[in-house]
Amino acid sequence: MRRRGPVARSRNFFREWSIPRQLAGRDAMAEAARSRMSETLRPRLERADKVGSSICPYCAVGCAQLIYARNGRPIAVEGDPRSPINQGTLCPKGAATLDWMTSPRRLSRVLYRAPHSDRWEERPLDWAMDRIARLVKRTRDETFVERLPDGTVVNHTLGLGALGGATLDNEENYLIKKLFSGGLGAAWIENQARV
Amino acid sequence: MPQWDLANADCIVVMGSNMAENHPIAFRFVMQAKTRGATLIHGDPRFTRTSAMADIYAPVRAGSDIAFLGGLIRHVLENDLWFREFAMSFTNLSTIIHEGYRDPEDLDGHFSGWDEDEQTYLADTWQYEGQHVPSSLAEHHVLTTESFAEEVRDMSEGPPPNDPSLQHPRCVYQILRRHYARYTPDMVERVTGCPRDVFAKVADALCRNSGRERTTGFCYAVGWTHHSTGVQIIRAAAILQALLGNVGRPGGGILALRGHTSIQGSTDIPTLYDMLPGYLPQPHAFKPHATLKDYLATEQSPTGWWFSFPDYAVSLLKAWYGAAADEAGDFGYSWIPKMVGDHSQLPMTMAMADGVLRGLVVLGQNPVIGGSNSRLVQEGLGRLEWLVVRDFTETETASFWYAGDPVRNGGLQPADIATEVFLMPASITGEKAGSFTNTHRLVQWHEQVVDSPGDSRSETWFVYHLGRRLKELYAGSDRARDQPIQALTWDYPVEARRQEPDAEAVLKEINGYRVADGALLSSFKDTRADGSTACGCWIYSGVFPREGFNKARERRPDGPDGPGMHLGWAFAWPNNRRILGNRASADPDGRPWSERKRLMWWEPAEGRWVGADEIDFEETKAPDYRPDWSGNVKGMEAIGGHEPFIMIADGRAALFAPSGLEDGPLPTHYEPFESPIHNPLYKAQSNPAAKLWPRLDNTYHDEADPRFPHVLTTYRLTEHHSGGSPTRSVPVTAELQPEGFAEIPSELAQRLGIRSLDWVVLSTLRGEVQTRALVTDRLRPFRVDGRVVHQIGMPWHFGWEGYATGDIANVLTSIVADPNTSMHENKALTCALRKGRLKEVRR
Amino acid sequence: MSGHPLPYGRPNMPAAPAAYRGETYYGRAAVKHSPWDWRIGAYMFAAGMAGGSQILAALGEASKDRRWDGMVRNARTVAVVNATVGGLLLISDLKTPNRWYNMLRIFRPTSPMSMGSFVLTGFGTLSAATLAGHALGWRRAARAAQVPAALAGVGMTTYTGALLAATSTPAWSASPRLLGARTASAGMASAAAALALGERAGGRGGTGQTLDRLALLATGLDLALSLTADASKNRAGVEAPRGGERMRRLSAYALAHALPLGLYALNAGVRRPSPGVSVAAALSVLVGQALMRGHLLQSGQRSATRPGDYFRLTQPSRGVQRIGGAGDA
Amino acid sequence: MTSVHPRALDFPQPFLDGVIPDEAELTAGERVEAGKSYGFFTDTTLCIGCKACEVACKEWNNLPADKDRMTGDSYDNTGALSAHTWRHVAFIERIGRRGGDSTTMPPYQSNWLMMSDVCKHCHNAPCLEACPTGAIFRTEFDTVVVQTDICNGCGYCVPACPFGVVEVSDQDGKAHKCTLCYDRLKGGLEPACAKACPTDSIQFGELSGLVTRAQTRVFELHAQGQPAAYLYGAPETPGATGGLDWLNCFFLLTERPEVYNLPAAPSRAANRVRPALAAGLATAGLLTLAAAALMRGGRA
Repeated sequence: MRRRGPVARSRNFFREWSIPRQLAGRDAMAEAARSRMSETLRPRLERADKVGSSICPYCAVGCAQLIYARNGRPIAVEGDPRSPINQGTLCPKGAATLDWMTSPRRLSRVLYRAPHSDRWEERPLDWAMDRIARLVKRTRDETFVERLPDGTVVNHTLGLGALGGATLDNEENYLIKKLFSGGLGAAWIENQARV
Repeated sequence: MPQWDLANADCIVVMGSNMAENHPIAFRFVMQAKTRGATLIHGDPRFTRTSAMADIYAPVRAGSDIAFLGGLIRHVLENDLWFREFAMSFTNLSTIIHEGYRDPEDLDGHFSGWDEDEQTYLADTWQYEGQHVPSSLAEHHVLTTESFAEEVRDMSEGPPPNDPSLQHPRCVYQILRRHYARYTPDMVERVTGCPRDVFAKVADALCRNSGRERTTGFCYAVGWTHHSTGVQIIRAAAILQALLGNVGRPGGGILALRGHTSIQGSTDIPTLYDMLPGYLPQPHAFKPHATLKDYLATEQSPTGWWFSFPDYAVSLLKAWYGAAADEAGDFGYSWIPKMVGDHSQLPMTMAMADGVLRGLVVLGQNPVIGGSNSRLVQEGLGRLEWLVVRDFTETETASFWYAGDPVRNGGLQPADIATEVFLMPASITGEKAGSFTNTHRLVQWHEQVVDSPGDSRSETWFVYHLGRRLKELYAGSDRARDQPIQALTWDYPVEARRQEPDAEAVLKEINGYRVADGALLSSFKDTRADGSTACGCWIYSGVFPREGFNKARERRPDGPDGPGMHLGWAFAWPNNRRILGNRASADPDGRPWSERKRLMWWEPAEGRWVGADEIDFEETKAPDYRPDWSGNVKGMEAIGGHEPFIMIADGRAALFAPSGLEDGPLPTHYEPFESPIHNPLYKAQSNPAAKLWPRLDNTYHDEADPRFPHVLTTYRLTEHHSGGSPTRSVPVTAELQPEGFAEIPSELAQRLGIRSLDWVVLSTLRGEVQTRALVTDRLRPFRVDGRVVHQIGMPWHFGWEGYATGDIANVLTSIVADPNTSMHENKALTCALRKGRLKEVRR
Repeated sequence: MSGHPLPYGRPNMPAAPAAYRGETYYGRAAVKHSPWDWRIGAYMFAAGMAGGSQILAALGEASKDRRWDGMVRNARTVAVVNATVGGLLLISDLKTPNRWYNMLRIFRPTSPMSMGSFVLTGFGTLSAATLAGHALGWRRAARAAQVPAALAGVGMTTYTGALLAATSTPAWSASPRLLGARTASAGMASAAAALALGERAGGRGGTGQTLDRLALLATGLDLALSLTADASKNRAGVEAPRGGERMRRLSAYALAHALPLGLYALNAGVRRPSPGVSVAAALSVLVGQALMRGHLLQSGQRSATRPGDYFRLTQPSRGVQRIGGAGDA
Repeated sequence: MTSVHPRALDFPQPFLDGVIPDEAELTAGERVEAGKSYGFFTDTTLCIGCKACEVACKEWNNLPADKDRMTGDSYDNTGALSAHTWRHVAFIERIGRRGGDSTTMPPYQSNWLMMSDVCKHCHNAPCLEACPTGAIFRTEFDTVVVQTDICNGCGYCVPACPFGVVEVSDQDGKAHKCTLCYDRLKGGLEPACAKACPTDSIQFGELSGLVTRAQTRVFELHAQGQPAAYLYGAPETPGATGGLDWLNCFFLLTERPEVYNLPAAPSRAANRVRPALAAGLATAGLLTLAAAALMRGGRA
């Protein structure tokens, strides 16, 4: 609240004073009482500099959403009136998508917990990626099986796993299966389809 | 069928789903149908917000759905109310089954072919008489003994034997009548607890709204799938709808309401252990999959659409391994890892607990909340060498090592847990471009509008850059085992700022292209088995038909007077067809069944099928086409113009499923694995073929166990989503359901002196949880098999993170699974209830 | 509370019985109690006394009888002090006090608080003018301002009653006429008592006795009005107070009415009335009336938290159509 | 809106250049124009209790979430309208009440009532008539809005409201209530709650159109075997009593109003100003005359 001095307050009072408007015949219940803020009020969607089509990240109904953004930050997420599925409507979860994108609980740094440690430490993104790549390679090399004892070719590893996919894009699922199964031979690849 | 088509239904049966709460926007079309006078029927153990809107509410005890549906099948057959012209031509009702077939009526709960010591079925005696029928679901190979193969003809050598008069004792019609003879309305009331008159009202409404002029739609969700007999429940509904002619027609069909935004996508392009993209089976070590030739020969179906299986398999290998996949090297087939058993999430939990699994990457999932037997999951996570969790916030799966069960109750300190944990921030929708596939196969693109905060990145970014680093690490290796990584095609264009890979490039690979010039395929019909085409997932082919035109981004709906199938809105697989099996919306001669339910019909002048939707059939195959069985007819030649279901070997709906299922050709009522009563219908108590993992940390309750007298069902709320992480981290949704609770029936609450908001403890052999009580009359006691059974309900969204917290419901559940899909049974188990709190205050 | 089903327009009420059978929504409040606290009660007491004093001052001046000069000066002082203290109490009760001046932004005849704000401002300035007459010697200005101040004073004794009545709080809106009347009588009683005290302090026995008789009359009238009002409220459906609230009501009645009436009667019966009894009675009236304002406010707040009160009050059978009020007596 | 509005076909691009002009036409079927009367018709027989309205309202108006405990009142953990909650979905379980059994009670919303409550934007709004600063006023869309740049938190509107809607916030010391999305109406947008409502239980529109639509809906329900359906707040119906004339936000209910925490026959608070003042002035006058008489008598 910007602190306003007595001069500013009184000038504002006289600008907003309704009695003269009442005397001029304007209705005390409506026009005479309307303040300057109400006159110049506009919906914040009009200040958006980018409006993108999106799909609600929650359930499989597939409601279409419009994300309004300003200076690279989301300012509103609403139902997309063009969609034959939801025609602008949303459920309570979908309607709260803006607060998910801007939730105070969102992480923005990589957190790392060393073995046996009792706290998180922040780490650079690249450091984490390099370390994970080496761990994946180590585990794969230690547990990879080319043939079963009876000679059957299997070319897989039971030591490596990937879990998750139902909340991800098709493109993400494709790369996960391609890398982990096609590339690394991991057998344990699963997602929430079975939850 | 698409959700908007529900508005055309004359009657809608919602069962195994709480649609108003968990798919509110899909329920919008149910309400539109209602305002036009449609009847809404809801079958559910609880009276929920869906039941409040229903014209008929049928209380059905958790786990007794097949008894209810079986009763309806019997009603339809005994009273001759089935749609004769539809069923005779479009289903295998008249087909004659192998003479060795024995029904659970004869063997008191088992089908013929039951192998006691292997605890599995052999499907030899379920085949058509003298004919081996390949499965329509490619990844469910038929377990048949080798010896059976010789004296049996191939599907392509002649039509299945049938008896149009339906008198033959072993034709499917007679088998069905005998199988469901004892599912009388009295038996239904005795097993499900649903009053006889309510069952009669449901049966009447269903039959009155089926036939030429009227259609009924079914909607189901995990209320049906989360059972050890889940697949068979859905098949029961399929049989009913096929008999009543409600398949492939406007307002008809069975709509699966799936839970996650792209769970359909994650089974089409599966991050699952048993499938390759496009429902191609993952090669199996103990099946004839040694070489590519064996694999293609075993999986190719002699008749039906699956005949072109090789085109899709080879195109996938070309997409993955590019130039390295050449004819000589079996297109890199051997690089694909072979399964050696069940590697689904349930056994994965035990693999972690037993130290087999060393490293795990968790991408946007919260197994500590969603995984069955949560304490075992947390114990398993503690035994991993390293764990990567990628999510938008710190989930229970990421913080188990200091806030989870092992530390709180297991007596461990963080120092005792050796797992190296990475918690990497992930971007969410709106911060990354990509496509979701919704519950009716609609592939919709979502744009990147803003950047994700700080180091949050998309999964495409994570997997692409992990793959790039692994390729560098393995670059120098000359070992055979490292060839797959080296061969993998991995060169997606990357945008400058944050090195995010271009998602449309991946979608183009999924769509498929000609290897020679990289031209995008316009449909899966263009795929070839000679390695000249590459296609990441054949059923998605057509989503990127030409350069610069991403059909998933198209936003062109039909107006109010338009055809109403919205073909211009995004892309539906396969080939933008919105209602699957829509050939069945026309009679065998290609004329619409009725003006009111017109959808597709045969236009003799144009020589092709026309209508509001894309035809799910061969476009130019006339209805009067009949295979000429003299020659050796192959693939689609074997499917007549009057047989609409092209994915099935004989083109007809499989009322009697000769192959593809582990637990029998016909849905049979078995009690849930933990049930308060003995199976009133058969000696066999629960699904004989169910997958069990009895061990000390996953013990099961006995049948009608006095220590655990109440039935427990777990479910979702409107206000929270699945594991709850997003909605419990958003203040406005967290405050709508701020605490975990359990719904207690008022009679039981009165007996135990429990009032709303009191603390109660629910316990099973797997663990105990404390939670608030919400006493309600919406959970009625069931009079089942002469005994009064109380049901308790507990939403499973809650955990210790976020603004709304509560104990984890999945601490109570056990690991037991449906034989076909390894799906857990968290919808029906037994538990004990007492007032009070656990020893120490945990929150 | 049997009621006949009033025609609810087309289509009419549901098949459920027309009579209200005590349904509530989990016992939750149906209306919201005001965000006011003791300060508003104190203001109502101060406003009533100020208004009444200015009326008596005007009468004193109009009588041209020098004997009342002391009372007139006292009355004007009481008026100014109470108006100022009252104004400050109101401003401190605002949840955004630094915008107190917005009270004069608009004049809405439908709002007793809007009219009241102008009455209070007018009364304050006019009272100050009358007092200036004494202090600064501007006698002509004082005399000129006296009558308008008295008129404003009449408003001051009454508008706060209308302010409470024009709400949906069950206890206040149940019988608007009686609430208005008892506010005025309470104001006059406390003014008379206060000025009687002034006279006693100034040693002016004669005028003091006259004011005592006025106070007796006003307190008697106030008692009658208050009892009728409370009875009418209960008949309309507002629950009679219980427990602590009931004790506070009884003590208010005792101090505002019972004791003073007794004392005044004692004085009236005796040939030589003792000043001590009169002072005690006056003090009792003042304290009692202050307590009564407090009780009136609290009983209103609590009645708003009881859905039963409001629902019984807002039944069609109460002939609510007729006078547009909440079926007042 | 049962199908997509024709104008939706005019915006096929994935990225729009801004708000769709007159989006209300696409989502509610009618343009918003100053000078017309707008309101909500809430058809509780379509309400599925999903609380999308509560969330959409808080999202649009940046209202703080301030509840962290269950209430134990069925699925209603919100409780009531307040300064920070301008939409409240009520849940009333009727099974077991008077012997009702879920399978025998009449169908259709008789077993578990759900209703999204909101400010009624009364035609003769007691809060508006009570507001001494003119902070509360009637907008060009015939809706009732609290202007938080004027309000000084006097709180008189709070006890004046016959439905217990408006409340002074303890966080910013000003009165707050539903504004029927005054800023959205100025931009041609449908209010956030009505736009979000999945089953169109909350219908936004021009008032006269809404009332006729509601009347037909009631007759339709009677025909479909729901005789208990009636309107609350439409002209000449319960709730539009006592001088309030009608409520711009009116409801279709199937049980007594009190079951939903609504008064059967509320009244206009301002009606009681004149009777209270008259009685007060009369009493003051009477006592003034008495005083004059006593003072003159005293002199003699």
